Amino acid sequence: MRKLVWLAVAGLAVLGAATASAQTTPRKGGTIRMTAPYAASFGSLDFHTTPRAQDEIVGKSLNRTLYNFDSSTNKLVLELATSVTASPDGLVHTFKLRQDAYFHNGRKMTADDIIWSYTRIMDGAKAYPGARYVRLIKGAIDVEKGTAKEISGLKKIDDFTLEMTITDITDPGFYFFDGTTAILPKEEVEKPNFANNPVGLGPFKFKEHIPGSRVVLERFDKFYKPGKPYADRIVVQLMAEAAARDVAFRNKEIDTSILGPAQYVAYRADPELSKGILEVAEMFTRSMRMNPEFKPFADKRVRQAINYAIDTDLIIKRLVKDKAYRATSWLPLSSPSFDKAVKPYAYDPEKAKKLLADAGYANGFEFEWTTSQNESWGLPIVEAVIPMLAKVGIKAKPKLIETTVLTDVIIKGDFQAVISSSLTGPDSLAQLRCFYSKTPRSACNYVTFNNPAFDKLLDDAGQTTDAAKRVDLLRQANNILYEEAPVWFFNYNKAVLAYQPWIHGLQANPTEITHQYTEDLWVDEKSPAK
Amino acid sequence: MLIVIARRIANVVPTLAAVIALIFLLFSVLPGSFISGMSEEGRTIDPAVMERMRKEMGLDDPLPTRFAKYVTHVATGDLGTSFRTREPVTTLIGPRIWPSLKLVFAAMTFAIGVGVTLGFFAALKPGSLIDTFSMVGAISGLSLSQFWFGLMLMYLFALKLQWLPSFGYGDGGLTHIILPAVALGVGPMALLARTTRAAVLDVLNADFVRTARSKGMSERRVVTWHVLRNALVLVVTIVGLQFGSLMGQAVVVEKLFAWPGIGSLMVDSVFQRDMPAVQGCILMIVLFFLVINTLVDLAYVAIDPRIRYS
Amino acid sequence: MSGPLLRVEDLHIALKTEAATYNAVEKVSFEIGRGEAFGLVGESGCGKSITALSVMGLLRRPLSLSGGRIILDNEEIQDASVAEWRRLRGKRIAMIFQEPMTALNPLSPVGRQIAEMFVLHQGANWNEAMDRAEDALRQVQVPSPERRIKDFPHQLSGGMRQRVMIAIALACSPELLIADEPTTALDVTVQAEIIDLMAELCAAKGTAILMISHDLGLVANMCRRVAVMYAGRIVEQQDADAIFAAPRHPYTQGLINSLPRLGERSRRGRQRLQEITGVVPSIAGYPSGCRFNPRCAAVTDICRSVSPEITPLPADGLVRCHHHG
Amino acid sequence: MKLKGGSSLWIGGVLVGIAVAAAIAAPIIQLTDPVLDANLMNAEIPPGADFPFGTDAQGRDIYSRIVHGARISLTVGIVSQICNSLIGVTLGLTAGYWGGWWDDLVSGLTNLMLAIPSLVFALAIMAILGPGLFSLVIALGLTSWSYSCRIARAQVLSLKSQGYVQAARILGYGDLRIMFTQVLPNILGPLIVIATLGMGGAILSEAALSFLGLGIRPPYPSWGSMLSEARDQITTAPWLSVFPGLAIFLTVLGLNLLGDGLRDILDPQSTTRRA
Repeated sequence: MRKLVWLAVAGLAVLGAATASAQTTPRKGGTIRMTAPYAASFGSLDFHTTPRAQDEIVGKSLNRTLYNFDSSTNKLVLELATSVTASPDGLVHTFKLRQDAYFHNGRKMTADDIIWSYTRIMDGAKAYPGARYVRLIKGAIDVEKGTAKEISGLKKIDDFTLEMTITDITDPGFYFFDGTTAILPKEEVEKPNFANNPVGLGPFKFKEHIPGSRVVLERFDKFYKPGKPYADRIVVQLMAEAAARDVAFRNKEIDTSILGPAQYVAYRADPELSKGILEVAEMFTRSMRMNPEFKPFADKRVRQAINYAIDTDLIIKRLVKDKAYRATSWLPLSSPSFDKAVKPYAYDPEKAKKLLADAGYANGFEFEWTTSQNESWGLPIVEAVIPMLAKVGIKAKPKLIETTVLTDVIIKGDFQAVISSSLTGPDSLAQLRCFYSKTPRSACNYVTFNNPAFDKLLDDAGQTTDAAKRVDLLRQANNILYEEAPVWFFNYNKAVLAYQPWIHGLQANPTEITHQYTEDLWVDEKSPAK
Repeated sequence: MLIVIARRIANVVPTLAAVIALIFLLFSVLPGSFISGMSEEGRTIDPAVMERMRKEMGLDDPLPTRFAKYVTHVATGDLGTSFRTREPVTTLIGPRIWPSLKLVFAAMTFAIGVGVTLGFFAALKPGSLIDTFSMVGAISGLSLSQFWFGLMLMYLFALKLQWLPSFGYGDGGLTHIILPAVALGVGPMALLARTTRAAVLDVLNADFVRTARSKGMSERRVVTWHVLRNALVLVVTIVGLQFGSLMGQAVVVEKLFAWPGIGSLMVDSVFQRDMPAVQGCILMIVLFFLVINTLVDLAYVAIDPRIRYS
Repeated sequence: MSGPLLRVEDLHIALKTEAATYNAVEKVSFEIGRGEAFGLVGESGCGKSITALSVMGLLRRPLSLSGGRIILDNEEIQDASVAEWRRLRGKRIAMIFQEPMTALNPLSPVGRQIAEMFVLHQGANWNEAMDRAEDALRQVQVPSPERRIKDFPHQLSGGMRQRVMIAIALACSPELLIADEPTTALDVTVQAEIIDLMAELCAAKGTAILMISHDLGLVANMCRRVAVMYAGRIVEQQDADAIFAAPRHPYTQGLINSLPRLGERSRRGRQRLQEITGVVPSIAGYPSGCRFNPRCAAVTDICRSVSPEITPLPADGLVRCHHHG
Repeated sequence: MKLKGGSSLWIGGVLVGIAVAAAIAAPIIQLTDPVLDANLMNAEIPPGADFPFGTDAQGRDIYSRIVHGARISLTVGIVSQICNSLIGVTLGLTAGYWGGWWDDLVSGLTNLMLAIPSLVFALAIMAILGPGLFSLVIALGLTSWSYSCRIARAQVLSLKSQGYVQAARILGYGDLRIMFTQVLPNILGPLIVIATLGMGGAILSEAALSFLGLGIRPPYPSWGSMLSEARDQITTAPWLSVFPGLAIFLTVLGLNLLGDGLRDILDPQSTTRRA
């Protein structure tokens, strides 16, 4: 009997620990049919050019990065290197690279490929999205500005030894696991049609791409993990429409599907479908940002009052159908700096009224609430909150905009309040910098948060090489955010992946559940796919 | 004949030019930058990168300069570079044309096959059961919300009956195209049923049909020798207009069924603010309309001798 | 072989609407002898055209035959089956319609439209039929028929089109030709040509003519006998000469007085032609009694209450009037 | 074209009448407030005694939302068709009357409008203006005036050829007066028919745009946005989509039937037969 262990969320601590049972040996062969649910097309298969989570679903099979995120331990682990050593000041890292990694064209990867890939990413004229990560390396910025041809912080010791000097005391793993920093072969990239014939280091090689429909990948036999990958083929189907995906999944046309709240309920209630549900607390925090330029929101008591006035637990339970975890503060559950001792704001309209009265808004006020149509962190939530705020005298007027425009609105500060979802991991320091007073609004301090005590904690955290101390400093900073309530802390996303009983080895990746390391996936004989 | 063709094609040019100008202007005032399209939930792009990209794409140039550039490029068949993929828009659109055409042709085959047949037989027996049935069906077909109908088809034929795959392009085979084609074709089908019925009734009441009857022709011969072709002239206009606009109407169906056509590329590109791609898609949609209607005009010349000499 | 070619007896045609059923034609009887030309005259809406259509079996909803008999060559045809009608139409009875513009299929070459007759009724193949169609066009005096057979109706003048219609109608040498206002839509100069052509060809083929027109003068010139219809009934029937010399029904008198006549103009000076006052009553609003009574100058009380019966006149004539004479 | 006799007019009139009555009387016949009476404790209750059409995910009464949705959907339909008629008639009248370069320009514009499918055009306009009732009315009101324009123009040309216009001009009437007094009454019938059928189309377009995420601005509901939001719950809570779906279908059906019926009365020559 094959038995799958789907994610058991034990308390709040053990997260992202789903692995396939090792009781049966994985079957070789077969086809895995995954879905790309976020848009009706892929951006590009030249993964340096595209920052989209949608594209990275394919990228995880096709490419490899220096680091990877290990979902079973929630840690960043070396992928293309076998070991790394750091200098005492924490700025120079020396990598021993894998000697068995081959590109799909058969050539062995060396330190030159990493240097070339990172240098390409820093091409100032091209503005590749991965530049934000590579900029960590000393001298990278000079390449971007065009004053240098090579990144001075990258040094090839020998073919399989690379020395990297960085500018900040941090774990480079946070920077070099992102798909936009994939290691690509120069000779292939320079061919004119690379995006249509991508070549990488991953366990699967490119077979075909029908734009707007699907990408097909085939097993790469010289992949460096012995015995892997298992499947012969991977098909990634584009399916943006949730209702259509639901039908296709029930019709057994696809092996995995992302679930929204409504389907989450339906699938949990179904005796068969409920056996194939993988849940993970993703590193996304959903919140309503309050712009202090709108006068009532400049007052901490008003912001707290809003947190008290909304019955957040009820919304999560009834509307989000428990497809989320209640947010306490900014950092997500998986962050080491998450403080379990802190309890989320309670639902207390009386206290909210009192706070409002203290702040001089005994009769309430009216504000405009910008929202997208997103079912988990958009209009439906706003619609449920409106009557709750009305009870304490606050009138919220929803302003619907497209999801696409949301980012623009937030960056420009063109809102009184806006509900959105923010990536809050895995680098807690980087995420908290979004409330650092010197961070400009356009970078990510969208509520122009300014708190000297908070700044001080972040400065200290950035300078320490002691990991435990850093975790503690960030915990304190996170708790200041809780107290200051620059946002309404709504929830941390629970990503839910439905899967068919014949697919095994799925990982509960908290950075993005659709990003599966496909070399670990396999399908048994029951799969209807040929 | 050649002159007729040349004149029809010449008529198309100003419309096409106007469309190019219109879509360029429309989309130059679209809110939200292309950067917003590139950032997803919670993942934003470095402002410095944004600045650079703006420059690279020439978005900081004044509008007239950009327009001039765009027009010269379009004139040479270059539809610009996609913001999203940084590939030429033509390579983006290229692979979408065939699936789009397939879907549109399949939908139209369905619409003509069912609609014209129903309308035709309804007109031959006005007031009969088949007439009432067809016309109630037709007016209901016109009142259906496309995505709702598509969803219903999907549930019924894919999920409940399991006769057909629910979505996607598959290997381009017949089974995958049936549901989207029916969902897309039901509107034109209803319209064609009504138009055909009206056209055939019109022709059946025409004097020359009375003449034909007075010649002692069987009703069947009257219909095949005299009614069909005359009704066709009336139906062809509607077929042309419907056919031509179908590629644009396919937006919803393509989205719902994950069909890799021009329509879904366009919607996606609108939401990602990939202006060059959107402009390219609209241009294709308009071009398709114009080509189909030019062909219909020419078909007229073949069917209706009155036009040939005027 | 005895008796008339066509005998219509006590013909009734019903018009069915959602609200009610009306008699569009009532108690109409007439006879046409072999080779004879018979005229049916009346204003538009009087029922003469539908009478003709009933003889062709071409009445269509909402009209239908509701009574009476149509006898062609001693054979009752009013209840003929679809197949029987098909063998009658075109072959034994043919018809020419008013509008040569619309009576021909615009999308078919005229030659083909003539040739159809030979294919339908004489079992000819299309090649033969086209050759015969060319001959038929020549008979109706269309110039260069070999080129015209390929022409489409819109390329021909009105007169030419009507010649084509005649060619179609006479293609199978029918026993009876029904001509429904064959020249009304044509220029005056062409009218005479067409009428002459029709008369000439019918005489040559021995075809009888049922000529339908609102123009009493035209009919009287061509036909031996004339019937006048008013509001669905025949009100007077006489020899053409007699009807001009001594019209018995006030309506007929009115029709004759409204005709312009050569030579009379100078005598009457600037006096206007006489017109019949009022309009033809609509089918739903036929007055009781004599249907002409609201427009009649000689109307008396009896006209308003009692419908006049037929009074026979000499030489198979008849009149339907209380005050005939 | 009609079903049988005047039955299409009759059935259509009743269906549309119900929708209009619901829209007008919405605040009276509503059971709860369609926006503020959200109560998550009542979420997703199937149709029953308390909530005749059930409740939605936020616990709002669907019946009340449908009744209010009638206001939005009919407003979209009516206002957008008024826009279309105004634009179409103005352009058509002036083009036919003045002729010349203006006529060329207008017929060029008409060709342009025909060449860009109206859904695509509306999509573009919605993307520019952002979701909302106003944008929706603009997007649908600017994109399908070509029929009324053609009819107005044709009518002017036919009146011109009949000499009406010259006569009026000799009498000293101004251009505008001639256009409106002579032409407008003649095309009012076909215009009403076009607008009636167009309203149905506008309601369907609203649903399509909602599906694409470019619909009405909350919190007041339109049928299209209700349907669009409910589509993921079609297996779990079918009533969420059944009732707005029916509301759209029956209202559009009513408008189509009404249009057909009106055509028989107002436009016997059928200049408006759907083309």
